[in-house]
Amino acid sequence: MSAKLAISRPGEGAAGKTGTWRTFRPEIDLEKCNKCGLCRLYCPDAAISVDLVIDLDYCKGCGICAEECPKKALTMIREED
Amino acid sequence: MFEIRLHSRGGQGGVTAAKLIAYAAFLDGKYATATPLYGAERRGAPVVSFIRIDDEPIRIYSQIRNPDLVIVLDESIMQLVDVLNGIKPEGKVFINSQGGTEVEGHQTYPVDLTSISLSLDLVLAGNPILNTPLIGAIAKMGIISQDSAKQVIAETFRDERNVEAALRAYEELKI
Amino acid sequence: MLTFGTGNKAVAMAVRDAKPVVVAAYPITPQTEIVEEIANFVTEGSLAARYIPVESEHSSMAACIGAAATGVRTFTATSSHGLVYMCEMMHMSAGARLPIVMANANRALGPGWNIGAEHSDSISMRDTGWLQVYVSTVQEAYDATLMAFRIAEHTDVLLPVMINLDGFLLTHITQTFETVEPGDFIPPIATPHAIDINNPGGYGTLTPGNTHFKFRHDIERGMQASIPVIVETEAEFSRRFGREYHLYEEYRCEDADVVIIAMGTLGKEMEVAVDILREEGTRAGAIRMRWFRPFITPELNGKDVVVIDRDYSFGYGGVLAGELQAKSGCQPFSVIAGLGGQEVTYDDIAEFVRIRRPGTEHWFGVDD
Amino acid sequence: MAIPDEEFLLKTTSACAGCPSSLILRYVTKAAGADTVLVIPACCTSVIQGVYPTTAMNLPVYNVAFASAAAVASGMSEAFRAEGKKTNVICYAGDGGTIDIGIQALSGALERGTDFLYICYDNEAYSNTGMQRSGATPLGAVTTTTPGGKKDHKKDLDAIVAAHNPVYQATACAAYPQDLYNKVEKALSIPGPKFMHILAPCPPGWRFPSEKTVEMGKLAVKAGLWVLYERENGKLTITGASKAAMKKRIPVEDYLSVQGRFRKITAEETAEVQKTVEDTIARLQREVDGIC
Repeated sequence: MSAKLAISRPGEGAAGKTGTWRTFRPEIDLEKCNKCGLCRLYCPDAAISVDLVIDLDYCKGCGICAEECPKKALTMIREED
Repeated sequence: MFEIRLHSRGGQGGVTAAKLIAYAAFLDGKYATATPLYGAERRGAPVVSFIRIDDEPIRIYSQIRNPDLVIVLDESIMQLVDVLNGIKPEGKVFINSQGGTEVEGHQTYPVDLTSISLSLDLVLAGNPILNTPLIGAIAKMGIISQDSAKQVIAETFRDERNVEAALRAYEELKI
Repeated sequence: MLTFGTGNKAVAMAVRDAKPVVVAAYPITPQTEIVEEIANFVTEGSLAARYIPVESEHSSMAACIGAAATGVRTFTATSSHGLVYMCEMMHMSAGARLPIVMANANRALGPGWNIGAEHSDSISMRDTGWLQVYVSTVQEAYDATLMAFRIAEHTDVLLPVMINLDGFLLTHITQTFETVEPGDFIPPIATPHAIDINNPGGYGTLTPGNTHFKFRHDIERGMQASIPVIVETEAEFSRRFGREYHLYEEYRCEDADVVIIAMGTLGKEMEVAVDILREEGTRAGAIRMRWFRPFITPELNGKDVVVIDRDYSFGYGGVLAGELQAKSGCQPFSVIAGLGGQEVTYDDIAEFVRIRRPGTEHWFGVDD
Repeated sequence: MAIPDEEFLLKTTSACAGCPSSLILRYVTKAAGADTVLVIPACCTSVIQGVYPTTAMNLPVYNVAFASAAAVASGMSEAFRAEGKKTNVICYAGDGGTIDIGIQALSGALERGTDFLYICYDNEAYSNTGMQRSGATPLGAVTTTTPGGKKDHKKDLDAIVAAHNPVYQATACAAYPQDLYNKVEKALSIPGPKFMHILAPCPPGWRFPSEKTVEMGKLAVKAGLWVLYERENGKLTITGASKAAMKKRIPVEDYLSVQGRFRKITAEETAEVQKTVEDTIARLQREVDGIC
C-alpha cells in the first residue's frame, strides 16, 4: 500500500444498496402527479431523478416525499417479505 | 575562557548590556555567549546575566560560578546579593558607583555611569541608559576592542549621545 | 552570513530562509521570540508568508494541517503547555502525513508554574508519529530547522518534524551562527496526497480496522525511511554549507570505558565533563543523541553507560535511559537531572560518572 | 435563483432515513459548486460519507478533529488565497462541534477575518453518539444525559457570532431548501468570514417519524422558535416563511407536543419557551425597524 492517507473516492453505493433499509416503499400515482417536483426537492438522499423517477435501489423509505406531496400522488406501501 | 557575571535590576538594561559585550567580543573574532538568567524578574528586581568569551567554541550553558569579572550595574544591589560569590582570587569588579566604591581584595573599577547618562539626558522610560557607557568602560579594560565597541553602539543606537557616553566612561575609568 | 543572536532568532531566520507559505502560531514563553521575529519578517516583507495569529496551540496545529493539506509548506512553534494542548492535532498531523515543521522550546509542565528547560513536553509526544530532533547550539538550531523541511517533505518520509531546543538555555542564549542561502537545498514541496479539486475525495474518511492498521504501518515505514533521508540530508548539508551533523554525535568515544548520553544543551556541556574526567585518568566519552524519533541506537560495545534524562516517565523511569536499555541491552546508570531548568553543570556531570552504579536510578539533587 | 440539477451527494449516504443534514448538505453543495472543500469535524456527517475506499461525497471533503474545524479552515483558506485560488472553504459542523467544543476555534477564525463559510447544522444534541445534550439542546428536551428534560436554555449562538460582526450571517432551515440555497450562494459571493446556522430536525433524536422532517422544520418556523433571516453589513432582513411568522405565530405547544423529546416538559417550561419566542421576535423586529 502506497497511499499516505485514507482518501475515499466518490461512487454510488458507498453505503451499500440502502434500498434494503425500507419498510415502506413510495409509489407514485401518475394520474394525480402534477410534476411540481417537491418530492425531489425534499428527498434527503437525492434518490428521485429530474424526471421524478424514484431509485428504489437507494430510497430509504423515509416517506418525506409522500408527506410533502401537495397532490397526495405518493403513497407509502408496505414492502413484502 | 573569560567569564563575566553581570548584576543589575530589571529595567536597567543588564540583559541587553550582556548581549552587547558578547557581540563586541564576537566582532573581535572571538567566540562569545550571553545568557540572561530568567526567573520571575520584574522591573526593579535583581537580575543576573552571564557572558563568556573564548578563542574556542563555548560548550557551557550552566551559570558562571567563578567569574573573572563581576559587573555591578546598580551599587545598591550589593546590599541584597553577594555579588562576589565565587569570584576568582584574581577576579576584578566593575561597579557603577557614585562614590568610587572599592571592594577589598579585588581590583575594583568604579565609574559613575548613571551620572554620565543623566548629564547627557540619556533616559529611557525613566531609567538612565547604562549599557552604552558600560561598553566604553569595558573597552577601556581591554576586554573588547575600541573598534568593536564603537561598531556595537553605532549598530544598536541611533542617538549620537550614546557614543559620547561611551567615550566619557572610557576616559573616566582609571587603569 | 555570520551573525549573532539567540536560539529563537536562529530558528526564525531559518524559517525565513526556508520560505513557508503559511505560519500559524500562538505565543508562549520561552518560544515567543520565534513568532515575534517571524511576524516581523512577514510585516517587513522579507518572508512572503501568510502569518495566522491563531487563538490557541490546538488551532495553530489545526491551521497548519489545513494549509499543509493543500500542499503548501507550513511552520509553527510552541512550548510546554502549548505542545501538550495541541496533542490531539499532533496525532492528526502525523496521521494525515503532513510535512509540517515545528520548533519546540523545551519547558517544564505545571504545576507548579515553571518556565525552565525540561524535555517532558516533547517526550510525551513520542508516540504521535512526529520526528524529533534535539539541538544543542544556536547554529544547530538554525541548521536543523532548515534540514527539517527537506526531511519532512521528502516523499519517502512525509511526516512532520519537531526541532527541540532547551528553553532559555538555548532559546535565549546569544551565540555566533552562520546563515546560508539554501538555494535548491530544500526542493519545492510536492505532497502527493494534497487536496485536488479536480479529483474529489474524502480525506481521512471512516476507515475500517483491517485497512486502518495499514495506514498506521505506513507511518512506521515513513519513520524507518526517514533514517537514510536524514543521513543523506545531513551529508548534503555538509557538502553545501560545510557543517557536519550525524544521527548522534560522539565525543572522545573511541577508547572510552564509560560514555555519558544526553540530549540538548546537557549533551554539549557534558563534553567539558569528559575533558575533566580524562584529565583525572578516567577514559570517558560522550554521545549526544540528536534524533529521538526515529530512535537510533548508538554503538555502545559493552561500555559503561551514564544516561542523563531531562524528563521522566512516572512509574517507569528516565525515558532515554529506558529506551537505550531496551534497544541496546546496556544497564545504564540513569540520572534524572535538570528538570524545570534545574542547574546542572559540567562538574555535576563529571560527578555522575564518578558515582555511577550501573542499573540504578539517581535523581540529582534528591538522592545526594 | 434556480437550483442546479447536479448532485454532489451521490446515492447514497449512510444517513438515517429522513436525515435533515443530508437534505441541507444537498443544497449547500449545489450552491457552492465543485470548486469547494468541505471541512468536517466529528459529527454525523463525518460518518455518513461512507466507508473507505468509497464516499458518497462528490467533492473534496477534509475530515478533521472535533474542536479544530474553523482553525483548519483558516489555514486552508490562507493557503488557497496565497496560491491565488478562489476555492470555497466551508466548515460543515454540528451544534456540538460549533456551540460547545468548537466555539473557541470558530471565534478565532471569525475574528481573524478568515475567508470562509462556517455552517452549523443544528439538531440540538450530540446525535452522532446517540443524543446527548449539547449547548444547543432546548429547555425541556429529554436527551440521554438529560433524562428528566434539560433545565437550561439553548445557548444563543447567533448572538455570539453576531458579536464578531461577520460580513454575512444567516439562519436557515432544512424545510426551506430554496431559502437555504439562496443564502449559501450569496454568502459565498462575499469575501471574508460568513456564518450560517441551519435548523436540522432529527427524527431519531427528536423522536418523530422520519416523514415529518420537513414538517417539523416548518412548525419551528411557524411557531417563531426558528426565525429565518440574514444579516449583511449589519442590516437584518427576515426571509421566507418567517416574514409571516413575525406577525402571526402558532403556539409553541403545537411544535413541542409532536416531538417525543418534549414528553417531560412542564407547563411552566412551555410558558417559558413561549416567552422566549416572544422576546426574540420583539428583539429582531426592533432590529429590523432600526430601533436597536
